[in-house]
Amino acid sequence: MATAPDLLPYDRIRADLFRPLSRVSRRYMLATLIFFLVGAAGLVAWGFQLRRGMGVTGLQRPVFWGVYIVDFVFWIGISHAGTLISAILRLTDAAWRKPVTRAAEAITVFALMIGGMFPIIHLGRAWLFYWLLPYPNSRLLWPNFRSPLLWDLTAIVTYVTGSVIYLYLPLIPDMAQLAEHNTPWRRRLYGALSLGWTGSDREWHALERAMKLMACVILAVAVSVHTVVAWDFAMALAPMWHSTIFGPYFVAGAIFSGIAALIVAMGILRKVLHLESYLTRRHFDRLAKLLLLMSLLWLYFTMAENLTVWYGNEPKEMAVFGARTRGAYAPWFWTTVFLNFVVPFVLLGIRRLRTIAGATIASASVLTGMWIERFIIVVPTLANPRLPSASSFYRPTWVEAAITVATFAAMAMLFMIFAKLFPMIAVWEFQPHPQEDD
Amino acid sequence: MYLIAEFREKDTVAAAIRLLRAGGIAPADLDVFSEEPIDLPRGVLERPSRMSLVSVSGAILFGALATAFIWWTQNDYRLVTGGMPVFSFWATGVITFEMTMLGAIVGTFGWFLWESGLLRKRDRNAPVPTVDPGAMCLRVRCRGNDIAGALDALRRAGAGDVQREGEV
Amino acid sequence: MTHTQHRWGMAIDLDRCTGCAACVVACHAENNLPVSTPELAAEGRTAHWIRIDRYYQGEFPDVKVKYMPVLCQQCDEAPCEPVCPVYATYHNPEGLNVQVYNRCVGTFYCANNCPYTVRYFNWFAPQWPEPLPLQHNPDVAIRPGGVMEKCTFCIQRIKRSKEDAAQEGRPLADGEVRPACVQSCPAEAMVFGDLNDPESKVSRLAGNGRATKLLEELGTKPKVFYLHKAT
Amino acid sequence: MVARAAAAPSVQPIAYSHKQHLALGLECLDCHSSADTSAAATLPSVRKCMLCHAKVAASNPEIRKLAAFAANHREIPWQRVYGFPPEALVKFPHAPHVRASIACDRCHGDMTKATTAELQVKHTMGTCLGCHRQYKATEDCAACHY
Repeated sequence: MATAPDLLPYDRIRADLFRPLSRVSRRYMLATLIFFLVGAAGLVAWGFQLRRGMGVTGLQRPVFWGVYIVDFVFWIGISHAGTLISAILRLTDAAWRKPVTRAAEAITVFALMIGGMFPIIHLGRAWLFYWLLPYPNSRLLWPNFRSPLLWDLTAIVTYVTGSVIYLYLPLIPDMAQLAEHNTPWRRRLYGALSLGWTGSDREWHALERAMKLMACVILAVAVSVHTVVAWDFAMALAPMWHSTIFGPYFVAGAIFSGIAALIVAMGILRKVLHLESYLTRRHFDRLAKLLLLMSLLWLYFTMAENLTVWYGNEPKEMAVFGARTRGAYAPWFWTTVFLNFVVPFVLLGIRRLRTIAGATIASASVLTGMWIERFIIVVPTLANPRLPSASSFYRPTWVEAAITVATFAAMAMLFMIFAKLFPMIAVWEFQPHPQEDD
Repeated sequence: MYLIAEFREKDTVAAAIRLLRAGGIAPADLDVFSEEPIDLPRGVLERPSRMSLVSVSGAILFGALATAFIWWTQNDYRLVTGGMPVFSFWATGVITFEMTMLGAIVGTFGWFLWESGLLRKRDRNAPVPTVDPGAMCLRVRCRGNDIAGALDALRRAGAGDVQREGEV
Repeated sequence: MTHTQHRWGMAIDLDRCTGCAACVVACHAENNLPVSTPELAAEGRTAHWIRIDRYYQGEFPDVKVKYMPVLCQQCDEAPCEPVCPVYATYHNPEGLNVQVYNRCVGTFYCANNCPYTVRYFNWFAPQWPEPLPLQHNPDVAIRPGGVMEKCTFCIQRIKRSKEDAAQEGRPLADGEVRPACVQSCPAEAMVFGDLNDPESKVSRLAGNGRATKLLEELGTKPKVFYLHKAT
Repeated sequence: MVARAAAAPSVQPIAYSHKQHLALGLECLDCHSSADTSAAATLPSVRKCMLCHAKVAASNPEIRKLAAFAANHREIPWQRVYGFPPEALVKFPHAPHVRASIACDRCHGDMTKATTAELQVKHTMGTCLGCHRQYKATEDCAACHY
């Protein structure tokens, strides 16, 4: 199969990967502007919600958590694209990872920035969100560290810090190169960001060592972050939330949707930035196999979660189980199974269909499926509380829809701006010498 | 003064460094510049690193501080909890863990900046060679009476082009 | 004056409850609960700190209905308390499960974790049509939009009674504190009092063989006792 | 808002001087007569003022304003200086504090030097809690917020 990148001359790699940075086409501007406007519309919707109150959402007693929390879990899940995949592949020295990692790490940072906003969007009094931070005050009141929401806060702060550094470190040598020949403002930007990198062996040693350590740490953090997100639910006494399986289940789901997001992003980058000789069928094939594995793992966890509840036949849990599989939310549940298992299993399991297009379609299907899966986890439990007289049904409103759509646009916009500022593939990691083989 | 020699092959650099060190030049006076990381064989130019130690120390420090902070804040303004503990390690263990990891991250990153020399005061006068893609440059800092020996060593190892920079 | 630490509790005799909802109305009036419109009610925007749950037995026309007034159970080990990130809900020394509106940022977590679903949210800034604002109880806060609220066991009445007793320099008598629901119950199905006082009426009812607690198996240790129907 | 409006001494309808009355030997409770028995300290009715001022200093232009209010059977529209707006969600009862022998000046400043009512001590939650801690009074949130 294509081992083209290893044989490409160094000059050409540099030219190919730096080229997208220097040209801004009309179509790029238009697309960015559209994404910006959609994102801005979401901000307007949020402003409306802040002004009128949370009543503009479809939330109602007892469904106090809805689309916003679904979005939160979804985006935090997407953020696992980067760190987990790039860290695992880095630690196992899989050489094929090289053109994939930068995109993955960028997805992580942006998905975290977006996902981290949702707990604030979801607050009844969002302007007081800083009360969750431990800062000295005249009331001598500190936050309650026993609350899983505080766990979330610290986990996400750690994860954002870690993944920004993890994205930044391997960017330094690239930025040092970019600072050499460039327009004045870019030279100043890259010069400042690369901290005067000279390419000495001391710097390389420190960088490689730091990346190894960071990969280990970030792996542990990534697993813990999504476990904590799962524990937001599992720590509650609610039927079908209070489950020991939620931690690993959510981590697996996060990796699942993370890989899917990465494949979709790569599919788009490959076309738009003309990286056909860097992001080859081989990369898609390997990631597709990983996605297939995660799809099977997802099915396993979903079975384990639901079968134990059904067999145990505990009335309060069966109310939720019934709502999921036979009742009001059943269409969504079975759609999830179709999108998360049937589609990827067929497209990725059959070798002839496991093409670049096939992998991208399967990934888009998984992304949709995983969003709905989070909805299926969050809502039916709340809609069927322990005292049945309080049961209810949740229907999101246009405000929630607008904000959700806006975050997807924001993600696209951030990613596009990033692609114009930094090379999407780590240039220095491509060793043009043929002695390197995988 | 500095001598800068350009090499094309990893092995020749390694050979040059061996010869220079045999000639009495300390590893601290040697720098290899390249556009991608190069792995020299063991024992050629080892740079001892304390990054793992700093990382672990940072982790322990942050974790301990976080736990102490939680203990203090929960006890400073005691609220009645109706039978549940005021301070519970298991209920705040996640925070301890996350802060431990943050300590490792901060320690690693800080030590990276220090050890790589990016933040440290460097010798601003030291010349930085412009490296062609795929090439390597060896920079040797040497004093008056070492220059001749170093030049000879570089030539013998197979350096293409040796430049002199800076005052003697 | 000796300071006695109270531990407030309530007993509800389901044999006496007729489901008349006088307690619900009284609670609305006492605690400045906003009134709703049919449209808002359809969207689930109503709030009642006490509600009447109805359980039906049998097939029509041979149906038996069981009424059960459900209010905040003031759990000793309340699941809502540890999950609040800002300590807006906590236990007070008299065993009340307190909701501090000032501190609440509206994470909804307490409401999710309440197995009794008795926490209510202010979806909008509350509004009353004229002239209803004139009948607001000055002893009870008007909650702003965006905060959680729930039954307080009429803490303002507890305070008032304790204050009166302190002014007169005498201990608080059993039955002196009467929350609005207890006061308004025509069947006298509800009894409120101090569980720390073994002689109080509520303590004796709590020790009654008919006394059970709602969802007791969850280990939340509620302080509301339901006296079941003698069948 | 209330506090800021009242901060300027001139807004009071009558230039009442606390200093002058206290120097004559009057006590706080003589006029704010409910402070030891109820939540509100209360302001005296115009009739109470007139008990003395029917005779005392009747020719003073400020006292003439007072007499005019009394003659029209109208209360004096004093501007409130202390107190919490409803959105502060705080309940402050005077009586327990008087019972605990907390001097009035602890919260209201030295009124023997004050002329017209003015906000002298700013009340924040820190102020309240500092004192409650010092006197080992309750630090229960629900003591004031309900």
